[in-house]
Amino acid sequence: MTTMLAVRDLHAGYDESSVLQGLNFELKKGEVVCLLGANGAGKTTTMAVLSGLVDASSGSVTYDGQDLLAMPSHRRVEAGLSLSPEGRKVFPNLTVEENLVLGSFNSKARAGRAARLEEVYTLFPRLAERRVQSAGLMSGGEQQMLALGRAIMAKPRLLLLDEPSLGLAPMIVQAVFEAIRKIAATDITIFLVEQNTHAALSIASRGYVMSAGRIVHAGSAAELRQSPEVRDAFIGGKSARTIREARHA
Amino acid sequence: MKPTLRSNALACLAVSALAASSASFAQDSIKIGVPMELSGRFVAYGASGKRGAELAAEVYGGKVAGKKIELLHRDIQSESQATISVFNELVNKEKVNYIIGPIASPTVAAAIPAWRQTKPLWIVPGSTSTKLEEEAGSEPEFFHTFPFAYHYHQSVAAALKSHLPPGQKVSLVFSDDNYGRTHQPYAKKYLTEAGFEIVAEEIVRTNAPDMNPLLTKIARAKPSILLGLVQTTDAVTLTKQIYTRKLPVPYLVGTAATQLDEWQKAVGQAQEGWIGVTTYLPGLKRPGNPDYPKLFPPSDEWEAAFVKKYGQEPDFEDAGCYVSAMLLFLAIEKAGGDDKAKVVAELQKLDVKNTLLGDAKFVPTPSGTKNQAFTDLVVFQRQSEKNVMLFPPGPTVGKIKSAVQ
Amino acid sequence: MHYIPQLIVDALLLGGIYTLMVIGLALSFGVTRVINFAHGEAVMIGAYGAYTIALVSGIDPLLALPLLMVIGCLFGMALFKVSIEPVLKAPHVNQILLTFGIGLVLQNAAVMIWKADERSVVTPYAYSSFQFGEVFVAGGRLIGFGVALVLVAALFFWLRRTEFGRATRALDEQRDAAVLVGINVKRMYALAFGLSVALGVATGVILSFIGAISPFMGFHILVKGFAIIVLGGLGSIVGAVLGAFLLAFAETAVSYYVPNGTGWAEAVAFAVLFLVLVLRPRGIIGQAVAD
Amino acid sequence: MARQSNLMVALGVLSALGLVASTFWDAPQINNWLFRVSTLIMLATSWNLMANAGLVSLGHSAFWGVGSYAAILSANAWSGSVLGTLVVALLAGALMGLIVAAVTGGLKGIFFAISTLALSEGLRISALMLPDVTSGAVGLFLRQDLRPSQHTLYLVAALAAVASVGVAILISCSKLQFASRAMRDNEAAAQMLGIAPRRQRMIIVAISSAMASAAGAINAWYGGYLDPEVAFTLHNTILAQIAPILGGIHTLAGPVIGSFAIIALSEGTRIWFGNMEGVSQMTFGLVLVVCILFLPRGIEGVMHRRKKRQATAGAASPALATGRGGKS
Repeated sequence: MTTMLAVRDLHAGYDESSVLQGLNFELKKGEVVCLLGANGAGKTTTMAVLSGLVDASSGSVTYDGQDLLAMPSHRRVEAGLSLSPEGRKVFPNLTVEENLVLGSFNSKARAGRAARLEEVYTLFPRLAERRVQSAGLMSGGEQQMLALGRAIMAKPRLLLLDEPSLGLAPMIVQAVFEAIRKIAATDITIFLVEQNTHAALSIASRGYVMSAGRIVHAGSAAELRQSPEVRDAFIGGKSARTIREARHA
Repeated sequence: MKPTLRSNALACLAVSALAASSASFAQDSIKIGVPMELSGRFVAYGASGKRGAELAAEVYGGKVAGKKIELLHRDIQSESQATISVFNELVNKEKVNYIIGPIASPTVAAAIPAWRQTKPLWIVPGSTSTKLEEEAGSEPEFFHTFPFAYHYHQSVAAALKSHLPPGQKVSLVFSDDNYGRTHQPYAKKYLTEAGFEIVAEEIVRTNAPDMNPLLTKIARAKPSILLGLVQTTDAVTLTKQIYTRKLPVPYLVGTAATQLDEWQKAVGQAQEGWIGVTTYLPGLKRPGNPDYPKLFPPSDEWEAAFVKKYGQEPDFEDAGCYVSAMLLFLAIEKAGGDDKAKVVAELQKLDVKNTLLGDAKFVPTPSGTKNQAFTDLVVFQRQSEKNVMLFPPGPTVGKIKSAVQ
Repeated sequence: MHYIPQLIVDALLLGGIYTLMVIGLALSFGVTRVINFAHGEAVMIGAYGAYTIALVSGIDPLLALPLLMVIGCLFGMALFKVSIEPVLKAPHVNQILLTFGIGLVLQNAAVMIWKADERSVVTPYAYSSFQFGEVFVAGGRLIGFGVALVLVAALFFWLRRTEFGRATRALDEQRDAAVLVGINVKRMYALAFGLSVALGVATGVILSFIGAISPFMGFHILVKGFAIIVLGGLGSIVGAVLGAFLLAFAETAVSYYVPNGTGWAEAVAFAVLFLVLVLRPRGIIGQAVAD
Repeated sequence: MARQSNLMVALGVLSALGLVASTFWDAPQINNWLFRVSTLIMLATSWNLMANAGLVSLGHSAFWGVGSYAAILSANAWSGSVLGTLVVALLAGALMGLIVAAVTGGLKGIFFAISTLALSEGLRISALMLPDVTSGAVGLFLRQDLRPSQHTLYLVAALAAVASVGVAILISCSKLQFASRAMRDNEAAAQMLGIAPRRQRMIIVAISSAMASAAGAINAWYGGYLDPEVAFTLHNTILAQIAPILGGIHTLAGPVIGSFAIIALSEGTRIWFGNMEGVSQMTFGLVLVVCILFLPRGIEGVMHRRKKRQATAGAASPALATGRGGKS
């Protein structure tokens, strides 16, 4: 398996507070990998840096042999990197279909748009029913499906999912993860950020644990399920202390 | 507060650099301040004024009473603070004895208090505002070479009276700016005295995008004369809207814009029948003054020279400032040098026939201005894109026409 | 003594002109969140453009309209790239002052190129009119109204049915998500700004034969334009159109029924705006606007 | 740090004394410029006070204009003195500020800005349409017999400018400053900290408005002539914000530096480029554009940055964080 994404010594943050402090990890083509960690560990910032919403201050990211950090956001989407963001961020006053169509705004994805739209509707029949409804009027679960669908519309080769289960009822979480499993069955690489460790590890083949802006542990899904670091990361005691220390450094 | 001192020092440097650069060099010259509206909303007036004064100095030969004429052109930016700064500079720093300008009523008004500090001889070739007369008219150093509002309306009323039967109904349209507010009471007064009846008075905001509502109201009052006391943009809008809606008013009078080339071009065929009133019109073929053939040639010769130099027809401000500056040079010459009191006396005594604006002689007005010249106004009508004289009476006077076919 | 039918006609025609003045402003604010203090100067340049073309070649302003809009759009995009893009992240006041400075430059450039004289284009249709019983309709203004309708319809079509239009709306609603679907934000900003300048230019072309052109015509239009887009709900185009007609009705009604009404009309406009802001700060169409 | 700030205080006091002392120097043109600088310092400081609390005003010409009319009308009616009418203008300004703050309630950002713009235009039109009160567009002159010497006015302006900066310094040391910062950054959070935004806002707007009114009043005495265009010109609104932004927004020194820079710039362009129609204001516009593009944090920001670079590496950044331009 070839390397799809390689992150080396990545630093990033907002204003004067630095969030990522030397991040290192790798994804291989076709994998499903999850990134676990407590609140404030830097997971969402990682996603934001990968998608270009936040600039890195140092380090390198190689995507498919190219220097990702040198590419503006829209080029990254064209190159097949697509993020379904935390909190869904659908376009509230646009219809469901307009949201999905916008997903394939990038020039590489416009061809075959109709076919992919049908795929998404097959994956999420709920969205097909609500085609002409304003996205803002839908339930949280439906919006999550829309965000996922929109990300798929971009014709991704690497799909980044940021907390797809956040704030959803358990039943809906199941449905969403079922869909992610189906997506994973195609040859799309998936990188998943989750707090719901159980659900994440159920579909990922391996994972990383993050704390205070660094990877503190890595392993296969089975290993991580047993690992004390995973527990630590979620109880948060250790990581919170680390963050404080980091800020005072 | 950290960088205050250093930047203050920088600022002080900048200020002193400014002061140094604006200091004058010429020693043996007569300095004449020419503060004009060279930018901002009155720039059209100020630009004319500057041209007029410039041309006068050139024609006069650049020297007066053996000294170089030094015109201190200043931009007052059509704005009161800059006007005050300029007057302070001219009066206190340059210590000029003579000032010509500015032109627009609001800028002239703003200049009065600053002028009063040392009261140099001040020729105002503009402003019809009677507020100016109230404030500065009684000062002996103040010379007004432009008519006041009441001069306009005396002429208009007399012209209309001489051409139309009595009992006409008049409606007034006036703007809420200095011009409209100043003229409206005098228009009312002199038209009423001439036996006309005012049936409608409508105020209009400057830059109003739509005047149709007031035209509808005016149409209901069925006047036979409409008097527009509005300037520039508003004059164009008013004319266009009157023409478009075929307002059934036979006699249309515009006191501010009808004589202007720009207005005539802007409204095209809508100018037909409009009656105007002004101090000077190109093409009037006024005779020159044989005593000063170079300074005051016949008007068509002067116009040709002007067109040659500036590539455009002169307007009433070009002519007004030209003549005003010329009179000042003559007075300085007669006084024999740079002596303000003498020049004031000479200017008051001056009597030059047949300048571009008619006979130049300063006389007092009944309402208190000591030195007033050029109150002769011509009233004319635009007929087939030409000016037809209506007033004053004389051999060239034509017949008034109705604008309604 | 009833003025109602004429009042309605006058207000509708005035509303058309106001609509033209504000849709561009609403578009650029909605997308880029930059308050463009130079929009009035775009109108002014458009008017002078139409005037110059008519003077030099005799081409009618309405025929020159599409060409001038294209030039305006390109000019707007270039201006955006050079001057506004660098201050996108700066505070609002910086942007206000920057665009004000640009407006001042354009205004005085116009003084230098065209002199400060009043100008206007004289066309036959500008002086045409129709009489329906008591009611009179001015031809030039009717054309202005028609152009406003066409441009608003075209703008809506563009926003709803085209790839870039949809992207514009997306950007207006959710900037981050728009980035995530691969929209090149800066290019869209430039495009929206260019289109808003093009709409301003179109306004100028219409005003070139309805009213008078001068280098200083822009600022006055701008202030009223602000009143209208805030009245309608900042950044909402539907709101801006509603605001334009609401204001036109209020002003015309005041002109007809209040003594000295034409003088007070504009004060009423600002009073209405003040009231709306206080009672319903988000305007008639309450679109959520962050800050 | 302490030694340095003492030095700064000394420098500030020195510049203030310098400004006041300059009025006794007989150099008419420089006096005139410094007068304009002084009134602009008041206007800019006043604008900056509101900006510090997150209130971007586009209506400072309204406050300026109300102060101008209050001064001239009261002077003419009761033969008032400069100081007497200054008090009238301060009261009128404060009252108006209170009304504005009360009426605009929770409006923020662009909504507040546009509402103040509407207020200022509304007042201008009212002044035009109520000639019985204001003399309308025909204008209003200060009675000649009341006019003090130019030097009195120079002195009053310089003292008032120093006093305005003094008020700003007092506020910056008081609880009001905390409240302002909190309101600018996040009103909800301010509320949780026990700050009553409504009341603080009224106080700040009233102080700011009174300050701008006083500037208008002094200027009206100096000019001796008023009409609605002079009093309520949007020019002042624009100047009120150019100065702090050029100098450095949200700082104490910014409006002062900016006022000097603006008068130097506008008078410089007028004198050097004033002979051709339109050129002076065009140059002014160009310089403005260039400054905003290349000095986003103003002159103060540049100096501050240089200071910071000079400071030894690793030292904690100075507590003068007020120079930061807000992000939006």
